[in-house]
Amino acid sequence: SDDDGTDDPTTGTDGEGASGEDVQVGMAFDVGGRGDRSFNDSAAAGLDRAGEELGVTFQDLSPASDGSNRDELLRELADGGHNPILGIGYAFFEVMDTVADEYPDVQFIRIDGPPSDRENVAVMTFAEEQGSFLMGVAAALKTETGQVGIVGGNEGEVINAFGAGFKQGVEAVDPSIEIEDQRLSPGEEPAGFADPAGARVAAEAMYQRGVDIIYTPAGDSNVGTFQAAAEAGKWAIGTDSDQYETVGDPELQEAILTSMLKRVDSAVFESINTFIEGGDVESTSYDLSDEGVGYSTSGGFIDDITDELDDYKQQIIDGEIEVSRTE
Amino acid sequence: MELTGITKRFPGVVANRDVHLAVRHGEVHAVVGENGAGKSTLMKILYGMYKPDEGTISVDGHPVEFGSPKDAIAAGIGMVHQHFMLADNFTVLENIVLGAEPRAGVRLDFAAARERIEETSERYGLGLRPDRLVEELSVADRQRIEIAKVLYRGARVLILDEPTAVLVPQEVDALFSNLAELRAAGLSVIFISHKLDEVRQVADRITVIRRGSTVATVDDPQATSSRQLAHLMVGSELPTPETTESTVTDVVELAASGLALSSQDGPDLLHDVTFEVRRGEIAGFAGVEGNGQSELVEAIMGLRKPDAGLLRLGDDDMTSWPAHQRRMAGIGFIPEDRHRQALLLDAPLWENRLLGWQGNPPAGGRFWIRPQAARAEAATIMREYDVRAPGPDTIADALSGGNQQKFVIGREMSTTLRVLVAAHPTRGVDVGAQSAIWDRLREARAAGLATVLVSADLEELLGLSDTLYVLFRGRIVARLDPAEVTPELLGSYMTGAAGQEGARFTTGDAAGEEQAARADTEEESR
Amino acid sequence: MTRPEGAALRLSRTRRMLLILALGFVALSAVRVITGETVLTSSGTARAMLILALPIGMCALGGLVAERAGVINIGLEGMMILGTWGAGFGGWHYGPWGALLGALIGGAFGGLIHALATVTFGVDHIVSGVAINLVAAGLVRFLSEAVYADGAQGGGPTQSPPIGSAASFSIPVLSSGPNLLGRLEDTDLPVLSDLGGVLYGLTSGLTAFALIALAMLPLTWFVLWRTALGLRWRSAGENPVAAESLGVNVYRMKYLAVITSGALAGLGGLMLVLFTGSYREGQTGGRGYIGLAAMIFGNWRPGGLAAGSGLFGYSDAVRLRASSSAAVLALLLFVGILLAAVGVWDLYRRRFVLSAVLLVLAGAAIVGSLALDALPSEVTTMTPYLVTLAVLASATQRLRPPAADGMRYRRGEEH
Amino acid sequence: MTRLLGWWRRIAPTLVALGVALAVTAVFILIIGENPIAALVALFDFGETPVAQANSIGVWINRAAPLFLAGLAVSIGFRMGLFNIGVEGQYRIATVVAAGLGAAIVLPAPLHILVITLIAMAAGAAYAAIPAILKVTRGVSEVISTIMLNAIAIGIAAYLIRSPFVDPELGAGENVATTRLPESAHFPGLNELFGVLGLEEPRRPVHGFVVVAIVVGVVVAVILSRSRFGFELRASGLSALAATANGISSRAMVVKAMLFSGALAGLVGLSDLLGSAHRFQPDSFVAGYGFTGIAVALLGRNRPGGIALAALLFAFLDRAGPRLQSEGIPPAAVTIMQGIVVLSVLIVDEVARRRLRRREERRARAQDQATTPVEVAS
Ligand SMILES: Nc1ncnc2c1ncn2[C@@H]1O[C@H](COP(=O)(O)OP(=O)(O)OP(=O)(O)O)[C@@H](O)[C@H]1O
Ligand SMILES: Nc1ncnc2c1ncn2[C@@H]1O[C@H](COP(=O)(O)OP(=O)(O)OP(=O)(O)O)[C@@H](O)[C@H]1O
Ligand SMILES: [Mg+2]
Ligand SMILES: [Mg+2]
Repeated sequence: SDDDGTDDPTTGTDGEGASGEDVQVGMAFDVGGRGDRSFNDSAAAGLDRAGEELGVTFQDLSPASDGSNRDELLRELADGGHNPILGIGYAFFEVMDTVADEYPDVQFIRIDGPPSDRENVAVMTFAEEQGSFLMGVAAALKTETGQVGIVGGNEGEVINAFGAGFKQGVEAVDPSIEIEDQRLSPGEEPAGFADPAGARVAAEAMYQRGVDIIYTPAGDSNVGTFQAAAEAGKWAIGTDSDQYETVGDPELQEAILTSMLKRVDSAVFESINTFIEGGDVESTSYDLSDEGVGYSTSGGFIDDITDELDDYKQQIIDGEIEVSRTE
Repeated sequence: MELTGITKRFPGVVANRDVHLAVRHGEVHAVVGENGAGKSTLMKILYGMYKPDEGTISVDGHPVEFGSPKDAIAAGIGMVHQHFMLADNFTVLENIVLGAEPRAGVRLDFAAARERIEETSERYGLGLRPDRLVEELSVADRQRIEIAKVLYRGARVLILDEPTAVLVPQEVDALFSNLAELRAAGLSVIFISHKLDEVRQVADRITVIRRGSTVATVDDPQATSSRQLAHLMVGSELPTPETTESTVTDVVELAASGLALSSQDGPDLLHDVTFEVRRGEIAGFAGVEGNGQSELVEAIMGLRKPDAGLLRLGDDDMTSWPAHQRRMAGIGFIPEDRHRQALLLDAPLWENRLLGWQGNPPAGGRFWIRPQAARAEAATIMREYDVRAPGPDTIADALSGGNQQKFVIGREMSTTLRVLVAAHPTRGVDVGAQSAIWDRLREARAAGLATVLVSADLEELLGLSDTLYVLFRGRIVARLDPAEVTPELLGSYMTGAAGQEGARFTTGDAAGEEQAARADTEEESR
Repeated sequence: MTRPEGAALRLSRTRRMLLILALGFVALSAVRVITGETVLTSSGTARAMLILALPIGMCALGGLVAERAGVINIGLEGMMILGTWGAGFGGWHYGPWGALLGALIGGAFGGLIHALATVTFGVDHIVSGVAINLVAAGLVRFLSEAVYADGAQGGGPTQSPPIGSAASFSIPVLSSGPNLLGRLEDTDLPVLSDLGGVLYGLTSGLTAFALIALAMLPLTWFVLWRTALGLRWRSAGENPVAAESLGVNVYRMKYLAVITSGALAGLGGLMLVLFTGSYREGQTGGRGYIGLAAMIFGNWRPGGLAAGSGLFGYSDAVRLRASSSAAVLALLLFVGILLAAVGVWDLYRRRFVLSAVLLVLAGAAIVGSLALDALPSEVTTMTPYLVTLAVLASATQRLRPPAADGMRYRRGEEH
Repeated sequence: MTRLLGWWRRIAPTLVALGVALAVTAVFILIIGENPIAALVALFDFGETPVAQANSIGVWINRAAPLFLAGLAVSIGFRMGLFNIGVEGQYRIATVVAAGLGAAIVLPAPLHILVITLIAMAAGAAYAAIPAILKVTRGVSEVISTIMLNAIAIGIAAYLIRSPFVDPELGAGENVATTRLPESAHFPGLNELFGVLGLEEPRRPVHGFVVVAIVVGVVVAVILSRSRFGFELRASGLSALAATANGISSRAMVVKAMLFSGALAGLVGLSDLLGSAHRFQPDSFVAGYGFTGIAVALLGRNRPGGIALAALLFAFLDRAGPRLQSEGIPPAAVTIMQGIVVLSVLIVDEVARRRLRRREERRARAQDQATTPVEVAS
């Protein structure tokens, strides 16, 4: 299932392919693993693309459900001769540094999380706050009731960045708009990312109070927010990938105003590409300027405000607007 | 009905070997034998619970084969087990109709069931109230439910496995009059007991089983003495609980004054109970079940906190001592319900040796226990008290009831005791073991032990006690000299010498109120 | 069944319960008026309560059915997981009714394994349940990888394709059309508007499946306490040896009970899947365990477990629907009043120490709820657990599990 | 000879059961179209190089130690019929408190570790005291209260690391975590020991806390089998009624057992905390030992020795997860296998017990002689 790339390296493009074929990429996912139609799948898409276009062989592994063996996955990949090795998700923070010390000759790449001081660890981060800022702008422009909301998975650093960016975006357009903020789990607790029922109840209440657009960085729980939006005939904004495309249900599609895109796939692909080309894989912060974060237009619901969105986007890129990760 | 050549083997044991038993219509047929002789096994075979390895059963001349109790029930055989088979949390009605429910559509037809039960109850004088919860009923009531269960299913042959072991004399009489009615109605009754006098009194014929085989059938019980029967059973003489000379001293070992214990809503369980037990004295407590004996025992052992009154052990006030401290100070305890209170059934004998004495050397201690010492002691008890079991590592549950009882007594008496509190020490024990237990009690008494003896066996009480107290409704109503009192006189004190109202009905009423309250909580959440 | 002796008392007892319930509701209404937190009694909260309570309630009912037959079922979570997967698979192929079938089969399959292990092979009930929870979590992943491997229509290793939604309806006149209850809710009268809100919430936006699940409560009660089958069923949990001696096939009863138990847990899973439109890995989130707790909370009785699930669902609904932690503070005030009432009652019953403790707690809750502006978010998210614990601690429990609950029963090995 | 036979009889059912579990899992693996033989090989593959093998052993140990402690904690409750589902919450609270307070105190190395260990045990016991007190004073079932308290523990822990225990010098973009423990609180690893034993030194830290776990296991075993407390615990579990009638206060036992169990639960998180994590950080904190501990305790028959074996078995399977994935077996296979192992070990054990019984019955029939029925052949 996961060795598609191994069996038939796509005949792909010359030049790059020649060097790519000797490269064995390893990837360790976040809990949930390949097939989560979200964060992990986005990384997998980048990996698959590297297989096709660069001709690399690769192997990917998923952690146990308690996430206890992330370090083992990295070691398993390193022992298997893979290089570079990617770790998907904040939780590889620390673990990857430790393993990187054990395998100084292997290039490690982490998606998300704080910077690392190790030579052989590169960290790819995303300016979620910038993308979220645009979502806040979109919500502020689209709201008719002057009330918008957030239904977030938990109160971790990443989700807080989503929330903070969104709020700044709303305020930039119209400070008088009310913003409600509800989280499903306390602190770092991940349960809120797998509780669609809770998300739906929370979203329903918001819609009944007059909120007409909800931003929902809550992983698998998002579908609950979409259900509530569809039922109430109001909007929801998805996260990570273009959820209009992935939600799979025409009824729910109608409720998804736009999605904040986090291009994990490009980050994965590009870092592998850099590695193959012999370049030094460096920690990079993907943001609006390099399309590392952005927004989707599927459904065409925000076609009328893309100009304004792009205007704000440019201001952020130009540094005229600074978006903070924290409130 | 006839059993021929029945043989049944269990791992390592032949419970029945070539047993023959014929039961006629309309007779009460008693089966007697030592503990472990194979009586219960035989009855379970008859009731389809076990399959015999050899031999045949025939009913009305036709050979039958029972795969399960269901088949036996269909053939008109019903059994009242030695340990009651009742669901405590069910009503009388539910217990009786279970497995043979009248129905109205998909519903259980409670009205029809109630009617039939009342009818049966009336016909055989069982006095059942269908809607009472079983857990609130006395042992005798439970027994009548068991009998009703069998009759409800139209049984023609009724098996009663040791029905009298747990009954007081009045209840035994009531049971026997029930049996007489059954016999009169043409039913056959198979009746197992260790009490040979009562067997002679009630049975038309007696079959004696020894070590798994039938050794004799006595056609004329009245003409056979208990001594002869005992000889057939164990090859020894019938023991008596007679004590010879008094060993009572002047030293008061245990004293209770003004003990009182109130129940939640009903009448007082104990009221101003005052007595003294001296070294070398056996103080017997007589009373119909439910008149405060259990509570008194529990108060002495520290299992219940009295509301008022003092308890002294020698010179010490032990009223506020926790239970384990009392044990450590040398109070031995033979509880009423050995199965549930005295033994860890799933634990080996050596662990059971420790139970209650885990704080006392040599096997127990303040912090540590010594398994090797406990094993050695368990072995000693087994030897000295003739506990028949493979060894100290045998699980207590594998012992027959009689052997369990001997072990418990051995355990309690093998420590240096100051006081022994014994409740029904020979209940359900065969004659051989009975005499051994009595001997031990006498020896200990001679050595200066102060004993509190509660028993439903009046002969035992009269024979062993130096002083006899009668408890009625939680009060001591009489202090008697056993040498001068007859069982009849004692019986009249026990039932409330002055009043006409029987004591048992008193307890029945108290339970009635409680039951009403329970029925409420029950309903509330339904 | 009528109990002549208890009848008079029973009536007054039922009335007392109703009275307590009514007083409690008035107190809740008062809290609502004082704090202005309409979320406490709004129709939305009532509806959300139903939605959040039903999955738990079905698991609790499943637990009840198994334990009444003497089999402890800690595997409810696993059976519920299998139910959600079955619902996703069945719903994908045949819509909501297919989901119902799939959920029942999925849950019942878990029950069958549990029955096989505990009844036929005499494995310790708790071990078997824990093992089933382990196996179920892994199994659904396996199945998804096999069935949705090609990403069929939005399915994947962690989710099923969307299954379509079930039609919903409201009770005519009361909750639609003239919508009497809805209007009552809008009146803003104390007590009446609260009552209107709660009843409106419970009678509108219903689905056939919610009704089926709700009907399981009285149905289970009826089967267990009013039919011959139920009597035999319970006898297996009270005294299996006695039951067997009367010709009851205890093994069959236990099998039936445990399989039914699984199916009910599966039904609970269905409620979750229908509510969110598709199966998602991990969406049960430990609700099977909460169901077990609710059943014990309810003292092994349908009414009690409904109350337990309802309480949990209610507090969960309040905290999820609250726009700020003020609503949770209002709930805290209510709990404080509750504790105070019980404390005073204990004082009256002369249980001084207990009453003192309760009154101190009550005081803390009341003062806290009035003095604080906000609660840490960690506390608000824990609301349902805290409230359940507080209610349990204030109500003295005389638990009465079935007598032979959890015991290994082997035919012919009785003592 | 007979000893050997007895030993074989005891171990044989377990081996058969493991075989059954493997076979059932193989069927699953076949269903998803992978090679069961390759999977089996992967299961026992400890790596090719000596370092990899040493690493594998290290992983095994690191995983087994907390599972063993969790199983031990759960088993204390089970011994007296208390179902402490709350080990999960107890060790979470204990680990947070130990990490938070541990970072706040300055002590020389061995003492620091000792104090942290005691703090963790005290915190675990304190959290376990809540259900104990609720049970003895209010009759609240420990099953409910511990389920609720597990969830509440998550909230409490989140609050503690956000507020009082938070590391003031968190790096940019870091999730909240407690302050790092100083060097003096790092438990020495076992890596050098590998060298002494003639093995290659593993590259990953092998948690030395396993030594503590072993010592604790032995102490608990002795307490359970030799102490009066252990006896009273067992007695209460076997029959509450008999225990009470013989002077063992069931209320006191509930409190004592829960405190003991909670104190042991407090140790569960320390292996990771003192061995490699050195701070409490929700993303790297391993949750779930408490739940898995239930299975481990029951599989080990609530006996310390058995629990150790069960923990080793579970850890062995967990360890193989990444290897199996390399062979295309999804990680869920490991979970399934654990569940099936638990079930099949117990089922096969039961079947073996019954066969033994039948055999004895046959033997008894064969040697039917005129012996006294009560003399059971031994
Ligand atoms: N299920 C069984 N398994 C093994 N051995 C058994 C079983 N049932 C009975 N036995 C053995 O068979 C013998 C006869 O037991 P049985 O119960 O028939 O004795 P009993 O005459 O009823 O004794 P008691 O007077 O104590 O009731 C005993 O030695 C007992 O150990
Ligand atoms: N599973 C078993 N294994 C071994 N022996 C058994 C088993 N079940 C019952 N027995 C034996 O069957 C006999 C009778 O069991 P039962 O429980 O009826 O004892 P009992 O008749 O109550 O003894 P008593 O009447 O003296 O109190 C006992 O001797 C017991 O050892
Ligand atoms: Mg018998
Ligand atoms: Mg007997």
